[in-house]
Amino acid sequence: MSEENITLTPKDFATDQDVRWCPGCGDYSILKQVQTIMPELDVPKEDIVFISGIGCSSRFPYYMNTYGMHSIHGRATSVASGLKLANPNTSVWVVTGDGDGLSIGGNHLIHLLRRNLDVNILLFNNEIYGLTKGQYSPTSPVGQVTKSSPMGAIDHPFNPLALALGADATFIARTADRDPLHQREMLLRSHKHKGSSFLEIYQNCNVFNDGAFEVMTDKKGRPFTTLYLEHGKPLVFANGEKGIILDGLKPKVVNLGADYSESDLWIHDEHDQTKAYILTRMFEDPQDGLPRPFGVLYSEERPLYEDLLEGQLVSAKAIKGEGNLDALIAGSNTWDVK
Amino acid sequence: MSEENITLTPKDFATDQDVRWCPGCGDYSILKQVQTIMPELDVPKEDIVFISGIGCSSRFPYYMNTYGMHSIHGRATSVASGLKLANPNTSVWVVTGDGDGLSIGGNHLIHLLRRNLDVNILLFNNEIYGLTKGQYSPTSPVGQVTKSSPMGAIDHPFNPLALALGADATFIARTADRDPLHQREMLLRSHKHKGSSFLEIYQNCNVFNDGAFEVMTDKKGRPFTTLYLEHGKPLVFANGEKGIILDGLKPKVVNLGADYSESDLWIHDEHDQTKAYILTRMFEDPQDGLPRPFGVLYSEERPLYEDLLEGQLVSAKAIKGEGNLDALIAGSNTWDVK
Amino acid sequence: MSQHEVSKVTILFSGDSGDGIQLTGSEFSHTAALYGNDLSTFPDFPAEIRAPQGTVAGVSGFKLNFGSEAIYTPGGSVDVLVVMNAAALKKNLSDLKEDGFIIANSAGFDKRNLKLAGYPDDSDVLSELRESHRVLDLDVTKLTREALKDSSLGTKDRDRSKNMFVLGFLYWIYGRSLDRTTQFLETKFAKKPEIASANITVLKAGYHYGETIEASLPRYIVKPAKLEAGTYRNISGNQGLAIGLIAAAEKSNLPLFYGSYPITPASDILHELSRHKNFGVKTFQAEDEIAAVTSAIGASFGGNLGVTASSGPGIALKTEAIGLAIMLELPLVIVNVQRGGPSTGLPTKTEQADLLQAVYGRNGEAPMPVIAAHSPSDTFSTAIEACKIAIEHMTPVMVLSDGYIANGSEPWKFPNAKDLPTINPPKAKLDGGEYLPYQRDEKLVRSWAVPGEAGGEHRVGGLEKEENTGNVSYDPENHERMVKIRAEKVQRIANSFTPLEMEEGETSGDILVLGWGSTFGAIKVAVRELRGDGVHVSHLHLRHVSPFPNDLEELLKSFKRVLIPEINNGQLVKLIRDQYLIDAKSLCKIQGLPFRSSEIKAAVMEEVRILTQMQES
Amino acid sequence: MSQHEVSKVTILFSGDSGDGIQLTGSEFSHTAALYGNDLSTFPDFPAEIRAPQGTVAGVSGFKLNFGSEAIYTPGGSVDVLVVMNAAALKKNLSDLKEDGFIIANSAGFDKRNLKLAGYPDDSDVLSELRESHRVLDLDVTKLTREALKDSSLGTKDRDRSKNMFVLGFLYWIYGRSLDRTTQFLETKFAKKPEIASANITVLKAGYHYGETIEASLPRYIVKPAKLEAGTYRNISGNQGLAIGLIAAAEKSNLPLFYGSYPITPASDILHELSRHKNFGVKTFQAEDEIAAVTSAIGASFGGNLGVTASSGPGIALKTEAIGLAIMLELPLVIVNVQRGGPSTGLPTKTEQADLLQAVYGRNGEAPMPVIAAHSPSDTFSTAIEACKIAIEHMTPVMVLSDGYIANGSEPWKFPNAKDLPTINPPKAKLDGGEYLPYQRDEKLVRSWAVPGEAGGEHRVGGLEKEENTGNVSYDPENHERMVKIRAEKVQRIANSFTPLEMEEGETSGDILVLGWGSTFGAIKVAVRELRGDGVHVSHLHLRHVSPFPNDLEELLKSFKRVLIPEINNGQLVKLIRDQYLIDAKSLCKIQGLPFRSSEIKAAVMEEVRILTQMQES
Ligand SMILES: Cc1ncc(C[n+]2csc(CCOP(=O)(O)OP(=O)(O)O)c2C)c(N)n1
Ligand SMILES: Cc1ncc(C[n+]2csc(CCOP(=O)(O)OP(=O)(O)O)c2C)c(N)n1
Ligand code: SF4
Ligand code: SF4
Ligand SMILES: [Mg+2]
Ligand SMILES: [Mg+2]
Repeated sequence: MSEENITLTPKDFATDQDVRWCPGCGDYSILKQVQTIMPELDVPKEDIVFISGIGCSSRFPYYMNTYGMHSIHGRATSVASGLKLANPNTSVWVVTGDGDGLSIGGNHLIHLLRRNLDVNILLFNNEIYGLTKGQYSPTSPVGQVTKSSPMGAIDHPFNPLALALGADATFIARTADRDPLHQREMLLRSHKHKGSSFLEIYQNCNVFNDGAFEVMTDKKGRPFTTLYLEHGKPLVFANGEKGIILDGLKPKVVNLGADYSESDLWIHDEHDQTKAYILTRMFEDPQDGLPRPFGVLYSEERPLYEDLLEGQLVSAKAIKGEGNLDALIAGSNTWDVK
Repeated sequence: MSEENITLTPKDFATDQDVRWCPGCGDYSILKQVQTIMPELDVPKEDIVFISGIGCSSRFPYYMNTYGMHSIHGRATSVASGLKLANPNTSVWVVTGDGDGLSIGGNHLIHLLRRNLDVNILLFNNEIYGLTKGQYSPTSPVGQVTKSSPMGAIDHPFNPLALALGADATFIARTADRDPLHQREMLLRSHKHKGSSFLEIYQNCNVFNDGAFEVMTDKKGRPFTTLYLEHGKPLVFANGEKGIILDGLKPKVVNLGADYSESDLWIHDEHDQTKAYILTRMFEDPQDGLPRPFGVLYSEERPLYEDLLEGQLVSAKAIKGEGNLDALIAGSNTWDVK
Repeated sequence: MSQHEVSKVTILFSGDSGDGIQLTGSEFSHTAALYGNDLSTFPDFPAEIRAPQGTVAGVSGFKLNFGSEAIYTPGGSVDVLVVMNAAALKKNLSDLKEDGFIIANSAGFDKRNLKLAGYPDDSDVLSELRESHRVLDLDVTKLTREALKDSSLGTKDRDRSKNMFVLGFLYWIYGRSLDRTTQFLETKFAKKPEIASANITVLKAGYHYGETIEASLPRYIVKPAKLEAGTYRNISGNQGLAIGLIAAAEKSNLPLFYGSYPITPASDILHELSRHKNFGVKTFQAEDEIAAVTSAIGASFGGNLGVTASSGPGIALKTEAIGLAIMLELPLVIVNVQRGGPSTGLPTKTEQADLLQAVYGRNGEAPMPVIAAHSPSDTFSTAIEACKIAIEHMTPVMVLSDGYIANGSEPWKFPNAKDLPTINPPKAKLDGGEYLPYQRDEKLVRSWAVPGEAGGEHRVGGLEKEENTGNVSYDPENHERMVKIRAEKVQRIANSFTPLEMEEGETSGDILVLGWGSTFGAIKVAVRELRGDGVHVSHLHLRHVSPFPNDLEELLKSFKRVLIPEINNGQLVKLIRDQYLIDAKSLCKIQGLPFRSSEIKAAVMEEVRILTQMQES
Repeated sequence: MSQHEVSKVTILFSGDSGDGIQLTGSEFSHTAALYGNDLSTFPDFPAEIRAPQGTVAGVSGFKLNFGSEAIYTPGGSVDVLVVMNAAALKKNLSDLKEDGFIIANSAGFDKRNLKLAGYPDDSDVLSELRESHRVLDLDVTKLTREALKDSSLGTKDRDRSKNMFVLGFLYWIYGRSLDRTTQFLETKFAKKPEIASANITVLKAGYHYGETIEASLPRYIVKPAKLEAGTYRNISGNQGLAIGLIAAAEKSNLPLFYGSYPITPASDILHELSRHKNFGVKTFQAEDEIAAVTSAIGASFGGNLGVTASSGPGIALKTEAIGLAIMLELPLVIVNVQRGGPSTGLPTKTEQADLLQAVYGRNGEAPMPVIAAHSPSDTFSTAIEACKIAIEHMTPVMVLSDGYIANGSEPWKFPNAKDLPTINPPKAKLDGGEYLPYQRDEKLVRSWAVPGEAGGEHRVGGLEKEENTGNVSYDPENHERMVKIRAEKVQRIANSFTPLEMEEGETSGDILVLGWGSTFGAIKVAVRELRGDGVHVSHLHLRHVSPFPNDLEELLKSFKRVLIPEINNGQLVKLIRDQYLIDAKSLCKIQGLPFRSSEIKAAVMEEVRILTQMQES
């Protein structure tokens, strides 16, 4: 099978259905990158499954020529859990939105993360409810004016990566729709991670929340507002002009050159959970000049839920022997009537 | 009203209903402490409301002679949100269990925490489903044998305080059923905190999970396994023999005396979120000799959701004037038919 | 040039989502209303937010039915079809009457548009069409550009006003004044006078174009309708519902708490309510539907009027909590703006298929009043009645609306606030005696003590409760008694209903058409017309679907045959058959679309045929 | 000393939760079964985990009905009431037959116990009782201690064996051997021989006590029943269900995936299944009921047999997802072990009040087969049939059980695995041609392609889908067609039902008692006894409550009157009246308790009276 797969191209992963997102929507770019990396996974096409909830982003499976389910709002993660347990051989991708995954579906998400099933979660964060035509979401900033918050949203938003870390996620990462190369790298990393991968993708909804990530995604500002993390590498940004040091527990921006060199900087260690925590918190307060980190903030190896379950099935068989239906039906206590 | 209240005693907060927990259940102690602090709140009895979900712990409201609701499983937090918004003058207490609050009710909990309504959440964590007679819960350790996990639970448990912190809680604290004085202090602190207070209470279920917190609650072991936090004070435990220092980002146990004095130790700062994160993680790995912290791990002032909402009502009235029903019904576009 | 007088006309404006169709339609409606016509409108959005331009999926429509007589529906088949591109024609042609008339923007029929619409790109669709229909094609794009040749606006901005050309042209056909739209444009673009003036120029150009090519076209006169005198406004179903809720809150002196999670087609209620914070309205966008309904329950426990709304999938999620509200006996209003199901179904389409869920869809014996609105403006009084029942009978109430009512609109002779019914919450009398939360009055209604009220401290919950005290009780007889009391309490609500009134026809006879909800207009029109033709048929429309009115049985049994049209696979008919053991017949349409009166007429005629046959044999 | 032969006896063992009541009851049952009696049992736990000792709330009960004839219920009124304390008497006395017999532990009637039970603490309850009933009081505590005076055990451990004294005494009364229980104790306490021997000593002491005081007591002979020859086991409803599910998985060659969230009284299914991992059973304790059902849907999509179970409140939460499964047309079995409602209701009590929810409780037109088990052992074949329908018809199926069936138990002549029905999943034939996921066979069933199967890649979802292709479709006619197809597909399942068979009586006549679910035993006994008395009454019991069997209508219409007893406020009766327009009468009991056959007999006799009156007039 995988032999055949070698000859597959991104086009083989497109369906014949018209893609129905608004022209200009960030979802197109993500679809393209996902289709692009598919042939590189070395997984037979028939073993790939896309599961989504409801939302603009959740239309995704219809456009992937793999197995797929457009389920119900908020439940992609729990559908995926059952699927993965039933059929551990599959490569399961969950596509969800900030509403689908963090509002109605928040609970299934954090439970999936703690259980650590080997599922790749792509959270399309556009900080808005797109499909229902523009209400604020759990990631919309305070003050955002939307159809349901004409005087500005008053809900303190989630920090999705901090939440995932708090739920003991084993892989958290961030990328953006406008950065196809980085996206591809992150998609591949998500795939490679054995365990639940939580990838937040900043996605522009040009109809209801255009420019939400402008500062972070436009060409000019980007070097100063974003930080690209690489394991083992110092935290450098602003085209190499600035770096970040850890002053006690506080990250601080420093200018490289006179006073600081790269060797003084915080070296990114994907496996340090406390550092990851600090990175997730480089988020709320743009005034402090800290850029927002992209890349893999944290990764950890932890036993897979499906392996543990499978292990119990195997050892149950080892201990009790393969199930015998007649013995089960009879139970341990029978008598005869003649 | 509060004048009358001065004369109230804990007994005034008991109802005539028989308390129906199992003899020996840790819930009794919590009930007692809660009834004890009530007169100290300086809140008229009729302004106090207890809201619970379903579970042994959730029977709590029936025993409190205040307003109360024993709602449905997992929804105490969302019921409480509506109540607090409707009636901001009330002192709202949510009583929930590890199943009620973290399994079925996990989503409402994290959303309440991020919104920061002024509600006091008491999570009775007994690491088991009591009322349904003993299945493992989202806080049960891996390997726990219960009715639904005869070969041991395989679910990596939540770290409730880390989860709450990840959800941007403004107050997180821990106490235990067997420590009435500390409990009382924490209950009062929860009450005083303006914002959502998340108090985890270790509670022994002597029928289905007896001794789950033995190491932390029994008299002999306790000094070595527990750490009592006080704002501005060094992290000392083991009857003053040991302390904790921060070695970079890692907490480390040191012996006080020869090499270390109290002034070398980590000084607890309730308002430092990163330190709080490290404290929440002093949890998983007993081998490293770190005690489990009790007390207020983190507190922060953030605007209250109900105040922000009220603010919008006030400014809407200021801008548009008090609503005029006739004008609303007519709208902006009318015509006459003669 | 001919000038026909007609009593009503149905126009369907259609084109690409970006063509300004909704604005064109609503402006025409306003002008018609001001002129004195009665009318009814219905928008038809594409399912996608922005479906690809030029495709059938991307077509936006606005249907308008206006007349010199009373109008009850946005109309069935279309008299005048306005199509801005080929896709609009493709989608809507089947809707056109045989002798209907097409106005087409020929610029929308170029190769690209034909292809996108799925026509062969070398076909001359409009010419072919002319063989069977009356077609007027005009190159709106070109005409607009010409009208604006002196404007300083860029091409894009100029082209954007092309809908005004069509509108102006239609104003000419129907002899309407441009005043209202001119004013509207001036206000709307007050800050961009250039755009305002361009639009007005094009509007006039369209009107004048009509005059110029006059000779070849029929003009219609639709005289003002004989409407009841008074002041009117236009109102959609979701708007009416929202302001009805605010009115009920005012009338009951309770703050309104609205806990909701967005869902099509109910979200607009949230949007509307969130704009009225100066009425003290608290809107809470919850994390999901369960939090929406439970926060509303918490709010009601706290002394507010708790309301929640959703559509099918969201209502399904609320059912457990509704059961709790039934046990708590607290006021709660749940609005279901129904849409096509099952599951996610057809989210942007209308349906009436959640009736049985409303009546029966809960665990245990959990009766709850269910009332249905029958038209956009009717939602206002339905909302008020629902709140009145919820508060005065201390019970959750389900309100059924649907996508058709929610998005449709019609003129409404609105009432004065002072004439609205008063609502009296059964507040507990806390006079020092013991407060028994489940003691009841003669309507079996308990009294309501609210946190903050000294002496009213009490506990409620979802476990079965002892009569009077409300304490938890596992006693077998008590449970049976409480189940019966809860059922009887809901049943007694029917005692306060006003007597049933026929919509059309006598209270007995051959055939009764029994409807509920948004089938109202189509049934009304059908029965009227049939009665005009001498058919012995009457129309009764149910607002109260649970409990049924006490006088329903007698009425039903006074007819030889009962026909129940529904936009579902037959649901009310099941309730009626069960309760009254009459062989009521079901007429179903399950297409995400409302009935046409012609469909109902045909079904009635079939009943007539059966009756005749029976009488002959 | 008298020796009566009786055909059946109902014993109720009752006492404090800590008194070992359940063990006593189940040991007596096992011994009776071995002896050859037919029997039926039902435990009655307190609602609290450990209610306070000595109180009425803390009373635990075990009801046993055994006989020399076929036994269908755990019995109505009690022949022999065993009470270990005053609270047990308080709770259960009303259940005793007029000529019933009480065996009381007098040590449980001291001042403290009387007070806790709510009797005046100076009353001599047992003496007063003697005036109206036959009472044997023995100081079990004292007698036990005496029997163990030589034991080295502490008082606490000694006292713990007092239930064995009572058991021994009852074995004497009914002339039963001590062998089975002696063996059981030896095995159970193999590692604590002292405790084993103490228990056996006390058991014997109880037996000998009977012999000693023999003169004053009646002894009963209950001969073996004429049971069908074969091998039997005892089985509870939840057990039967669990192993039925495993059997279905084996017979269909699909791994079983069970997604569940604990809830009374369904949790034991999870417990049972989680013990059988060696069958490849995957149990997943989800975070809530929504995750439970959606994980099961995901598992079915992945090619497993997805099953979920819950009770009322949890089923309510699953309704949205069930709608999805209906759209997806994937196999899914949803078990509802009903309990007292509404809301949290009476969680430890039984009820049948979720039937209408099962049939109608979803948004949109969402038909789904519903089948009901009628007794503890019947759950086994019900589970298999549910899985067979779900898999072979690609549909979710709802199984209704209830607390009474789930916790009750009875002897079961179990089948051989090889004789169980085979189950054939309609696997897609992926032969290189295009796979159309919504193409159907003559039963309207689509075929099933599973991730991992090359060439079967396809997408499913909750939006309405185009016929055959399954692509999203907003087409109006397609929607109507699909709604009708889904309905017809479920309807056609009835074509495979075996013809209806009467439980009792002829297929036509005066009165038909129509039942479903756990009312089975009570109806059966009532109708048998009435027929014995010459009443023209028959009994039909429905397993398939939706769709109804094709031959039901004719049967119903062959009776003059139809009576439908239900443990709810009348639900099946609504479905029957609607569908067949017959004036079926409802007999309701809503007390969290099963019917007694006497209640059904009385209702039938009332129907007889009405019939006679009708015939006379
Ligand atoms: C149970 C239920 N509740 C609500 C909805 C309506 N709904 C559909 S998508 C959506 C939110 C979409 O937001 P998001 O997940 O951020 O996706 P986006 O459209 O922004 O990609 C909502 C509220 C629904 N379909 N089902
Ligand atoms: C919707 C719903 N699902 C399941 C249940 C059953 N149930 C009641 S309490 C409970 C869990 C109790 O555990 P926890 O919250 O830890 O409380 P505890 O009894 O341990 O205090 C469950 C599963 C229910 N009542 N309602
Ligand atoms: S509404 Fe926003 S998110 Fe949705 S398709 Fe359009 S641009 Fe994309
Ligand atoms: S079961 Fe456990 S938690 Fe529940 S009342 Fe008993 S001891 Fe307490
Ligand atoms: Mg979004
Ligand atoms: Mg617990």
